[in-house]
Amino acid sequence: MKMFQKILVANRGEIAVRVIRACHELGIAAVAVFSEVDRAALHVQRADEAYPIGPAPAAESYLNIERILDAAKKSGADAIHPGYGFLSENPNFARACAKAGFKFIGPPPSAMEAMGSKTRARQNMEQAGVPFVPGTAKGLRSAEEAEQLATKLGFPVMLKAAAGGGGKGMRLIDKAAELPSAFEAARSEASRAFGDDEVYLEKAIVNPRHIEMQVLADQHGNTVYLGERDCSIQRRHQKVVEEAPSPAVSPEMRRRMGEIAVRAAQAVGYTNAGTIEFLADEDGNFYFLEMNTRLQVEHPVTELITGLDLVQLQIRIAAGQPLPFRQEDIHLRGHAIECRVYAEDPENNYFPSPGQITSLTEPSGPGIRLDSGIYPGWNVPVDYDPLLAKLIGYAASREQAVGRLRRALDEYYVGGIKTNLPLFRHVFEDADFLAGKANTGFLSRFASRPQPAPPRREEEIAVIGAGIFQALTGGATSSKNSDEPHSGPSAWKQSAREEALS
Amino acid sequence: MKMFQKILVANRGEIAVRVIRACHELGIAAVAVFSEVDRAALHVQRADEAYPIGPAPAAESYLNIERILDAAKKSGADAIHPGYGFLSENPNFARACAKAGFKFIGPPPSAMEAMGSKTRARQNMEQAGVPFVPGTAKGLRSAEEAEQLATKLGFPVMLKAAAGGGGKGMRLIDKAAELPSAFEAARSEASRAFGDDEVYLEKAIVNPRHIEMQVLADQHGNTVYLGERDCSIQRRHQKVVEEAPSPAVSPEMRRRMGEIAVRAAQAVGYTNAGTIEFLADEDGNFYFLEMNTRLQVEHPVTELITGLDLVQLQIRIAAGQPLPFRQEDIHLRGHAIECRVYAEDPENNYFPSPGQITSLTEPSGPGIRLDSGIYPGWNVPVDYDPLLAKLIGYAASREQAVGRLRRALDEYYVGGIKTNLPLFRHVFEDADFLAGKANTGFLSRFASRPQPAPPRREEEIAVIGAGIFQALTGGATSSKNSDEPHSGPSAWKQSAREEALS
Amino acid sequence: MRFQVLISGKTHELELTQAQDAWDCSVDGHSVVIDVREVSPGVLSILRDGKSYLVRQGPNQTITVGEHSYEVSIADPRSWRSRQLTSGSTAGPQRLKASMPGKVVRILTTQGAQVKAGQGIVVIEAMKMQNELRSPRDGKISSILVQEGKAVIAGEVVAVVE
Amino acid sequence: MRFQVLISGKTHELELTQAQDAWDCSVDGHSVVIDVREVSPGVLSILRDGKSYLVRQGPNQTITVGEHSYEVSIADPRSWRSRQLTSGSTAGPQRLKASMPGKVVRILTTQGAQVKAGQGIVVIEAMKMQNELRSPRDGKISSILVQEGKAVIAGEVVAVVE
Repeated sequence: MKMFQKILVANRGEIAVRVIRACHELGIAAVAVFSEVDRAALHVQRADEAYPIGPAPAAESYLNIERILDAAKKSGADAIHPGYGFLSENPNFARACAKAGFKFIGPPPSAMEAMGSKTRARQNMEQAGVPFVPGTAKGLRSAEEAEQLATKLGFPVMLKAAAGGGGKGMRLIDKAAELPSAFEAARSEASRAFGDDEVYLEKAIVNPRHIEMQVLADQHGNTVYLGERDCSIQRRHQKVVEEAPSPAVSPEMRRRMGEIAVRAAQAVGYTNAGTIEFLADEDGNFYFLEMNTRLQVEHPVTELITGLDLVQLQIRIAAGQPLPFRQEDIHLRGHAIECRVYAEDPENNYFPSPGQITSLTEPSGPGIRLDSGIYPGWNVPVDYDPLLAKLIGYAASREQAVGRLRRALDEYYVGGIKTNLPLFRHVFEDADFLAGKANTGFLSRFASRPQPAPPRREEEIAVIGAGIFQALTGGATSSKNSDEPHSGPSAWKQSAREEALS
Repeated sequence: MKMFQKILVANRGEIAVRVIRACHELGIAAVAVFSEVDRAALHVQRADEAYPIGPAPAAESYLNIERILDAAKKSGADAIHPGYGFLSENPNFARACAKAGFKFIGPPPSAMEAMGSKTRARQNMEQAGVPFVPGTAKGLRSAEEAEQLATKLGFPVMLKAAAGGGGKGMRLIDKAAELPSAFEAARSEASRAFGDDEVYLEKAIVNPRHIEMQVLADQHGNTVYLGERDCSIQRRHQKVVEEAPSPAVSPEMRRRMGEIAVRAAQAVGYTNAGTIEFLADEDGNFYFLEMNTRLQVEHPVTELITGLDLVQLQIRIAAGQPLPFRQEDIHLRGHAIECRVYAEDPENNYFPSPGQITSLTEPSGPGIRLDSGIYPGWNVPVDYDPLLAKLIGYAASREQAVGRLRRALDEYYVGGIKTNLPLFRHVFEDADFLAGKANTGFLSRFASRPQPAPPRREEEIAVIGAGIFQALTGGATSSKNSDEPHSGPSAWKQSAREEALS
Repeated sequence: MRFQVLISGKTHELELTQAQDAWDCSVDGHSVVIDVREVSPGVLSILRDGKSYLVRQGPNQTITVGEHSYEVSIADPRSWRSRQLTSGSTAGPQRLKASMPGKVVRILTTQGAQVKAGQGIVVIEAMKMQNELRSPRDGKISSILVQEGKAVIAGEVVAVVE
Repeated sequence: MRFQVLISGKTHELELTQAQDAWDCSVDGHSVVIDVREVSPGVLSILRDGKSYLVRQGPNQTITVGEHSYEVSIADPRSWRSRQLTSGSTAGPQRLKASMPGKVVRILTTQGAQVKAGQGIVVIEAMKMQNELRSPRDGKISSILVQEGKAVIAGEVVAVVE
């Protein structure tokens, strides 16, 4: 099969820029699509062609299959890369692409479907010998049944809503005495939240890590794994820091996990890039969570330790080329850590902070990779997720990679909007993180620890600097509106899990 | 020995920034020094401390040992990193540092001296069994003697001035008949240029490549080589594009060259980072040129293929730490190519182009490293060499690295001054370069080839854009002064070889 | 020039005199010797006793020194007095304000309704996250100032509870 | 608005009409449909038939489209005629000009001296490179306008040969 001449990128932000770069590096023209608020976005500037696809709301633009295919037809593209999020895991989109004559750069729709539904995925994976958290996948009839089973599994156990997601209807149970009341509470919560009171039981994984395995499969029967990523550092189920390799994975565990991931992919006829997510306990046991049938946000850490380009390989695989290496050719070298830079305010409960970027200094230099979707002057829209850029540090050792990220964070400045950059500075000074001990509870425990106060002398410099700026701009008096009390307490919840980045 | 707490960087520009980054990554404070025109330079902004060391001319600031040591004392630094150029290969500076109580991050002064003089270096290297271009190192008495020797060596041969340098007094001789008149011409040219008419004869290397080998030696007797760099693409003896590994070096040749380089370093008691430069012919023979007893400009390509940080290792070695690896632990992976971005005008004979940078867009993303010393608003001074930044592409293969550089060049924009960025675009489309066939004559032959004309449609867009900018800025009429003929023809020569970057 | 600069809850007296390229400077009465250069618009390089600081001016009176950001209020003494008087009026009707820019996706109550402290009033969505604005106290919703689908800016009053 | 735009040796007639966010545009009489956005000061994103162009304005009438730079002269028709008359006066005394900014490191002749075409007159140094300015013709040095050590800017007249 011939290599593509032109690829349409059905996405926005940093990942659209990332895919456009891969196209250009392969000598392929890249086509952008944009919603009304994205006319001036970086991916539009970087593409060879760009077409409007509708108003700001994603449902009317980036999720609108018809408009995206119209743009593809207008441009004469021969393939479509979906990025992550939006339509990337939608088998109907993959089918519509094929029907309209565009190669979809991703797995076959059948594999997406086999992994897309929880129950079908579990069935397929159990047949392939993929380990699951011990428990019942089916509903419990009574508290007594739950107690019997829990005793067999061993405490602690977790009650979960069958229809669930997002923590609703979930209960951690440490001993048998807690079961009866927890069973009733979970059922009624599940009923209220999902209109379905079915609950089931799993062994609770204490201090779990979120570890995922990258696989790559061509259309000629070759499937390889490229090592794991540790994505344990999350906030509100959103990954914040990822690294490869995981400090908790031995070469032997990596091999086992990799071989199981390859089996899982093969069991559903998978091709292209995919990721199997696992939950790992402190003893090195790991259990299947789900498969992401697309490129991951955090793919760069794998690229850095393998020396490969996953997006270029995705394109080659979709064009029908065989993988240019075998499992034994893949050697991991060094350590890579990624920081997801979000437009959010760490001093205000990590609220979103869209708006105009008035000033921007980006880090570079040895061992620093920046995959960014912003530029000075860009107005970060309120309509999409808050990921601005990914800062990735790579070095021979984990300690050295952390050192590089620390100095890169010192160089990084985003003016005009708030970002979570200060959070990373604190994470990279944390003893637990440095010891490689961070699990999925890290950030919530971390937030409550006191942060070091800035040095006194810097404060005096800030006072002087403020005065000089005032003097330079003509001494006009300005003041901050602080005459109003803050609004009442507020609570956050995550919307639309379908669009969540993982 | 304890790790340093604070290091003074006795340099400016991109290399000062590079060294400051390494310090910060190791948790070491960095001290900058600056001349009067460098007060606002990037290295001053990035350092923890900064001290003025005098007026713009290098002789009164960056080459002034006393002032640099004064700054070191004021800051309380415990070590000094010289970068490249300026005082980096000056054994008197290394001694003065030691005497004033500062650790000099580089080789011992004795090793610098053993390699600093051509004749002493040749003596030491011949003893160590390092290959030299066949010929006489001593002067020839007559054209007859020259002819006898030339016949023994085989034509073509090269006549060289013993006191020489920079091509003066050099003559390439293809056959015996040319020798008598060439001998007299070379003698009289040498006499005029150097006040010394001694000339000698060497076998001429046809289409040579400039290949150099990186070595690293600790203070505990361990010396390793880190592979070669191919620096054949030069203009006026100034390197422009470098890569690692060399397309002309086999693993066997690399091993031989590396072992010889290690022997050379050990022969003079070398420690820290150093580079042995060789001339290589088309048959894989190579001959010693000189040793650079310091960090090279082009060290990043070696860092990318080895995964190591040479500046961090320099600091560790100077602090007395043993190398954390042995020769067999060093594995080369992938391919790296560096572009030296100079402030020079490719459309005007590559004349220097200092001045203010009014706008700057820097490339980043997968496989791109940028070591830069500039920022938007910086006024590039007329007083120092024209290196602005180094753009380095890294990927699994040479072809892929070229692809990455091509797209990075498309992203790169420096406004306000002229740069040689357009040159790289042409180099990376050249068939000889892509075939890995570029030797030291590449750029001079390359310059005479026709460059592709820009597309017609872009010209129309430029016309429209010019009008819109005019309209946006209020429609004020402006015109370019083109009413004067150009000045007479002009010729270039390189000044001060001591300060030349290589 | 004299300024009063409020930072981290404290007010400092700043006196600045521009002397050619340099600034003479005193903070709370003690003299500070600095060397200042504006390296780009809104960015100062300040050297003090050899220490190098990069100082950036952001929007909303934010001053960043190195990696630390400060919210700063600055005033000349004339206007200072008057501003201090305006702060801290907590009595009377409570205005419920948007904590960040976004779109109103749901209104959970109606004008005139009785609400309890902590009860959700309006849900705002931005960047795929939803923020429920809750009543700061028991009371009555005297007005709702937004409609579903409307865009709001940070600090905009969306409802009043009295 | 109407402009005459000189680029790559050719003059084009450009007509622009701003209509809200869009520009109506014609070049040499044929209409061109474009969508323009100023994404940052001095940077335009232009879409034409779906093709995406990034257009940057540099100093000295430089316009960059993607990776290609063009020197552009632009004028409205009134001033255009007069400027064309001033070009190309090659007769009379020849003024020797610095090809780039730098410092005068050596003066190789004296006022009143006879020189040959190609003979070195002044050496300028910038960024560690030396540039020898040579006489464009046989003649007499009627004046030398710089001293050793003096800084010159690009295009500055350093000597006159007649």
